[in-house]
Amino acid sequence: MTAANILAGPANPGSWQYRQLNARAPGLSYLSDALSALVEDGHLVMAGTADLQYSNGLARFAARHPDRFIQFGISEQNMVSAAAGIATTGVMPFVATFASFLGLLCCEQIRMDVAYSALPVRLIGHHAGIALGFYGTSHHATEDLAIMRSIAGLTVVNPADGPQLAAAIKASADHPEPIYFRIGRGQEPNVYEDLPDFRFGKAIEHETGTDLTIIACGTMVHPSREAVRALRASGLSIGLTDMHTIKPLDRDAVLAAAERSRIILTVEEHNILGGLGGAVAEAMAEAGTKAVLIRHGIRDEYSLVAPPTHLYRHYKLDAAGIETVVRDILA
Amino acid sequence: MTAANILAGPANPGSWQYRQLNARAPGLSYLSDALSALVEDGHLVMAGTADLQYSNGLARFAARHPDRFIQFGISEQNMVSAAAGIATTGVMPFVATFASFLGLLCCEQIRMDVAYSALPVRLIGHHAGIALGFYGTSHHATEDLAIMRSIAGLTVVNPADGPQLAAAIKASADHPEPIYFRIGRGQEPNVYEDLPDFRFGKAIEHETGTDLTIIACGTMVHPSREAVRALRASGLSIGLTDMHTIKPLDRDAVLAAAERSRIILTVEEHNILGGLGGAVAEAMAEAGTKAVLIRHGIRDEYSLVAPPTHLYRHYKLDAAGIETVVRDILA
Amino acid sequence: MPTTATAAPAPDPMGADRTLMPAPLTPEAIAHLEERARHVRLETIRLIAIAKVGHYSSTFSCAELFATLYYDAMRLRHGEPRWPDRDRFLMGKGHAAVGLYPLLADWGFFPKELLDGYTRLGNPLGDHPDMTKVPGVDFSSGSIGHALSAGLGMVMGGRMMGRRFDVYVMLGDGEMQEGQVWEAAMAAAHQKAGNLIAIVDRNGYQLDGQVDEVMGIEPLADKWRAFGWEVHEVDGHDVAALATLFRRLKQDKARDKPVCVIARTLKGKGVGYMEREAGWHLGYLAPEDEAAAIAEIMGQPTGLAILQGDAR
Amino acid sequence: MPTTATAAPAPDPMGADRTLMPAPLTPEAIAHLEERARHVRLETIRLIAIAKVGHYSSTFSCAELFATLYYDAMRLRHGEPRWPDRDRFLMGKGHAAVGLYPLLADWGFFPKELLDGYTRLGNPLGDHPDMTKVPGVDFSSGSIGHALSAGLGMVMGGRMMGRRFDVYVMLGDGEMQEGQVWEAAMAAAHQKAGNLIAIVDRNGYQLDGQVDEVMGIEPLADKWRAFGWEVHEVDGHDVAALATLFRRLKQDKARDKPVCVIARTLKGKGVGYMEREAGWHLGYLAPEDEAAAIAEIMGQPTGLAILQGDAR
Ligand SMILES: Cc1ncc(C[n+]2csc(CCOP(=O)(O)OP(=O)(O)O)c2C)c(N)n1
Ligand SMILES: Cc1ncc(C[n+]2csc(CCOP(=O)(O)OP(=O)(O)O)c2C)c(N)n1
Ligand SMILES: [Mg+2]
Ligand SMILES: [Mg+2]
Repeated sequence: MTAANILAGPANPGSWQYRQLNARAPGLSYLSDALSALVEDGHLVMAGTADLQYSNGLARFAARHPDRFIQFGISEQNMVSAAAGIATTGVMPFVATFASFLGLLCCEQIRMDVAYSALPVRLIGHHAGIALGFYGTSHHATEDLAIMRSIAGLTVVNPADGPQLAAAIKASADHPEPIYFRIGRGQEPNVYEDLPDFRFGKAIEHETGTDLTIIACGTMVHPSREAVRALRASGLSIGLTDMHTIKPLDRDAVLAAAERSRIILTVEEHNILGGLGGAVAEAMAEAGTKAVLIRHGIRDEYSLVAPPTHLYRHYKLDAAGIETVVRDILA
Repeated sequence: MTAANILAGPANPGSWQYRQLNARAPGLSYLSDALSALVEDGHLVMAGTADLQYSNGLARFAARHPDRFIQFGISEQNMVSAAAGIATTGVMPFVATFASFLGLLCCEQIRMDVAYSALPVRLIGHHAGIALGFYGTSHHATEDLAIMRSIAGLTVVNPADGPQLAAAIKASADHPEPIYFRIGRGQEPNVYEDLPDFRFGKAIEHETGTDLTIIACGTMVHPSREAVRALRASGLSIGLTDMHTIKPLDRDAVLAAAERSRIILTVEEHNILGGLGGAVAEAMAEAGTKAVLIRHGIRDEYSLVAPPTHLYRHYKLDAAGIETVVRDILA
Repeated sequence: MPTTATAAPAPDPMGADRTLMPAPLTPEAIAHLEERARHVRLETIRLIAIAKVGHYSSTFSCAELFATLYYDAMRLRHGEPRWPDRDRFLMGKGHAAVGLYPLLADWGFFPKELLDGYTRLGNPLGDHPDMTKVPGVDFSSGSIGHALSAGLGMVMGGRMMGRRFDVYVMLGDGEMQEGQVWEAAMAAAHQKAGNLIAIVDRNGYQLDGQVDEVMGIEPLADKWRAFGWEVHEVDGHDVAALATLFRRLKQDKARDKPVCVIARTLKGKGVGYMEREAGWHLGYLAPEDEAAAIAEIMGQPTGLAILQGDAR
Repeated sequence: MPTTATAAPAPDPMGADRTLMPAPLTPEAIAHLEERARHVRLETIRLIAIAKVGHYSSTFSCAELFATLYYDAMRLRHGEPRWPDRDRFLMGKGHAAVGLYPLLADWGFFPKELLDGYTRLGNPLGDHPDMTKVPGVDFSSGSIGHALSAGLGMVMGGRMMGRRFDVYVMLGDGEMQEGQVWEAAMAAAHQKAGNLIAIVDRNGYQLDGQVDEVMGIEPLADKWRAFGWEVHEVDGHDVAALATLFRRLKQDKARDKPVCVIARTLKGKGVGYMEREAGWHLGYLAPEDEAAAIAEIMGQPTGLAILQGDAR
């Protein structure tokens, strides 16, 4: 080795650095591209982040529309309140940071400055759930759905993949309420083709069944679909609903499923308390449905640390795990 | 009028100032007195607040045990994280501020530094719900139960009155988990006599009934009890359970009530999403009870401003209002 | 005021090499602003009598600030609360909104009759300002510490929209203890938000007592300077000094630093016993005491000025 | 480092009238600390190879700080992670914990074998430190901005318990942007927390690029001074300077101001291309590049020192 090659930096393709994160999380490009499309369609939107432009891929948007991008540094609360201030002037801000910081650290700013003030701010909480694996609890967000759901006047959306996120962002241009978008780490396989139909508050029914219906959201839609395919192939009558909007909840979709199936199984990358499972429980208990609810997710505990795929396996949040959960229930 | 009497200040007994708040909210003295009792029993506890020692009455504790009191100024997040640091040294801190700031502004510090770190910090969120009337939404907390309930490893308690709070504080000396105490404004009439029986997670059954059972918490226990008395007096079979611990929820008490009654009515000074109603919904939907759940509280909206008693009347959260709600349901 | 004594006297950042001295205010203009400040105090007393509890002293300390901003400094249009080029005003210390409402009504942003229902069920006017309910309120507040961030956002949004207006944010001195204020301060300097003007009502008291005892904030001017702001210290009850300063700040369009005005004030200013009693942050005056307070504000010749000067 | 150039050179707060100069470190002591810093870097590379992603550069910038604190400054007892009188260490920049774990293992706080399972399912060692799982970790972190508050709490708790230990809190320079840091800074000065020592790893970079471009924090020393702290600036890679400073600070038991040590460092220090490339905040070295990095850290005679000095 010579000084020269040490100075040159890594040449090996196996090495990579932070700025290349985008390439490793193709799902994230949907975020930047959907925002760019809004700009290019003439919408007065801007994007901001708190020192995470490579993690959420907004670097891509920033490169394309530097005049519509604001870097806030590591000051998430200032970012959210400033976004509200921006919104008062007629610009629609999209601000993004890890869901743990957006949904928890900024919870009061979201209530006060965004939701109570009824300003069309769009909040993007990415790497939600346990997607940050061994970064640990500080970076996990298994409470954000419960928290955001408790805030009046806020629409809460958990898209299943990049295409659905893009569709939701497009639809958000005319949505009157502020929105919390909860998204994954951009490495999830796609469930949908480009720009699928999307309406806030209108769930998507993938399959209907009488034995059990899975109601899933966000990153759990894809593995649930895989699990449902396998279960149906083995003769079970299993339904699947993508409940992308947690609030307002599509009560009709819940009750229709609960009418058809003996058992409703909610699957979410979130605490089983207060999130999707909680919302579905409220709808079911209120309607007095005959069906029984089982909630699958993080069972009110702090996740272990490990690479995300290992955690999904461990917590039965991958296709095989979800399939096992269903088989155990029906056994 | 002379300069002298202007300088002397108000002589009229109708005038009062902030430092006299304690006298106007007798329920708050239970907080200070229960903490003083812990100190005097030799427990290593301390109390702190964020520029609200008269609002929560801790001035009374501070006067008695100045060496056990810390004033944090208007820095709630620093207070919570510092309390966690204090707890690592073997001192048990009780920190208090308005529930809106504790439960929302400090939510991430509570998760990270208190709950995830499993430190025996006690958080006192006072003036919860809409108790701060015309101070408005910034000072209302109708989300805190939902938020705190989503945090793993945290006990969430909403005592009905001062005596129950005092009993809960006493019991907390040996409680291993961190605790969020949600309390009112100290002007609620007492439900219990001094130092009633109290066990975390063990609901208190006041009455049993077959037509409907009210499950209430916090400030709603007293008006619910009044309503239940009137309803029973008119021949209806109405139950009442004080669900002082929202987490861990007394599932057995919920299921027993749902077994006995056709209808469960939750009553809380909180959003009907995610709080007590949400917790009871989860228990009921999971058990597949035959009973139907109706949730009474703040209906996912921002409260009007008005004096608290006017709001309680408006939102049917006083005895007469709760009675009407029940009669309408059973009509 | 002893509480700010530790800060070194600030050099005038606009002095010497710039010629930004506006014409002095006429005695009539000064008298008008003083009358408006008195109006704020009197209306505050009247409205709190309806609510039966309120922040007299927090409002009294910034009455001259309200008056100077709303009747001299700010660009506003009568009856047009949503005029896009208006200057903005935000209150970190939202609990003094009771003093703002009468001015908004005076500007024709909403009917004056609304004031009579202050804090009553169904009325939009609460202890803290709500922008969704009250025309003329540029931003809601009540949770101390958010307003500077929101104001900075308005500057940024204005830039994107190609509008230049000034954004005034009034902060309490106790508010300096909220970390978010310093996040916003750092960001505003970074963003070169020259049209952002923070005003600290340095009245020396917060809820639980003297700011310096509860949680010391001095040397305050040094803090703002170290965060990249241009700092001015001024007597917050001298309407002429305030108006002159705000006019000069408005003329300096080239400025790329945000400005912090530290206004030295007395909490409770105008009512002697409130000025001397920390406990008056929140309170209620029964009708007789109210009458005495009104008389004092209306200027009974009691020699109070001297006594007040000694008050602390 | 140009990023700190705007701050005026700090007068030595412990100079002149106090005689707090400890004996100079022996060459052996210096060599030992340098070896320990190298150990931190090498272990960091080894552990990140297991995780396949990690914070090399954030850890390299504070390797000498880790070494000096854990092998010279702090009072610790081997094998007794919970000794109540130990000095405490907290990391605001918890993402550098990978460099701390090997030292905790070395102190006998947990078996060294645990390191081999870094970030693997069931292992307690994650990217951020978890006090409930890892003996020797005094406080959990990962959410930037909490640690100084928690450290202040330890000082307060220690006081109530009648114990005096020092509390060291290592912060990132990007971390200065979190408002809670300034809440804690204000409170620590107010509480006269003389045994609280904040160390800012002033490595000039945060996630998205240069700190000064992302969100400028200068003049940093002025900020801390204006918040009431005693400030020291030091070369964060000079173990002798660091150890001398920490020893002097330890001797000054009368101090009633908290201390901020601004350690000028290079992010990525020790591996040339990391020092020059902002993108290395997070990354992964494939085995061959790893070998080159190790060689460089082990001190290949490449004349890098000069080149590194020019790096930015
Ligand atoms: C985040 C937050 N914490 C606490 C309060 C309660 N509170 C209302 S006013 C006040 C004191 C404010 O003091 P200061 O900022 O000095 O304002 P002043 O009234 O003296 O002008 C406090 C603590 C609040 N409104 N918001
Ligand atoms: C509250 C919070 N926001 C964002 C992050 C994500 N994050 C991790 S490291 C980092 C940059 C830290 O920069 P700096 O403080 O300078 O530390 P360095 O690694 O340079 O020592 C960020 C933004 C976080 N961990 N916590
Ligand atoms: Mg004040
Ligand atoms: Mg850095």
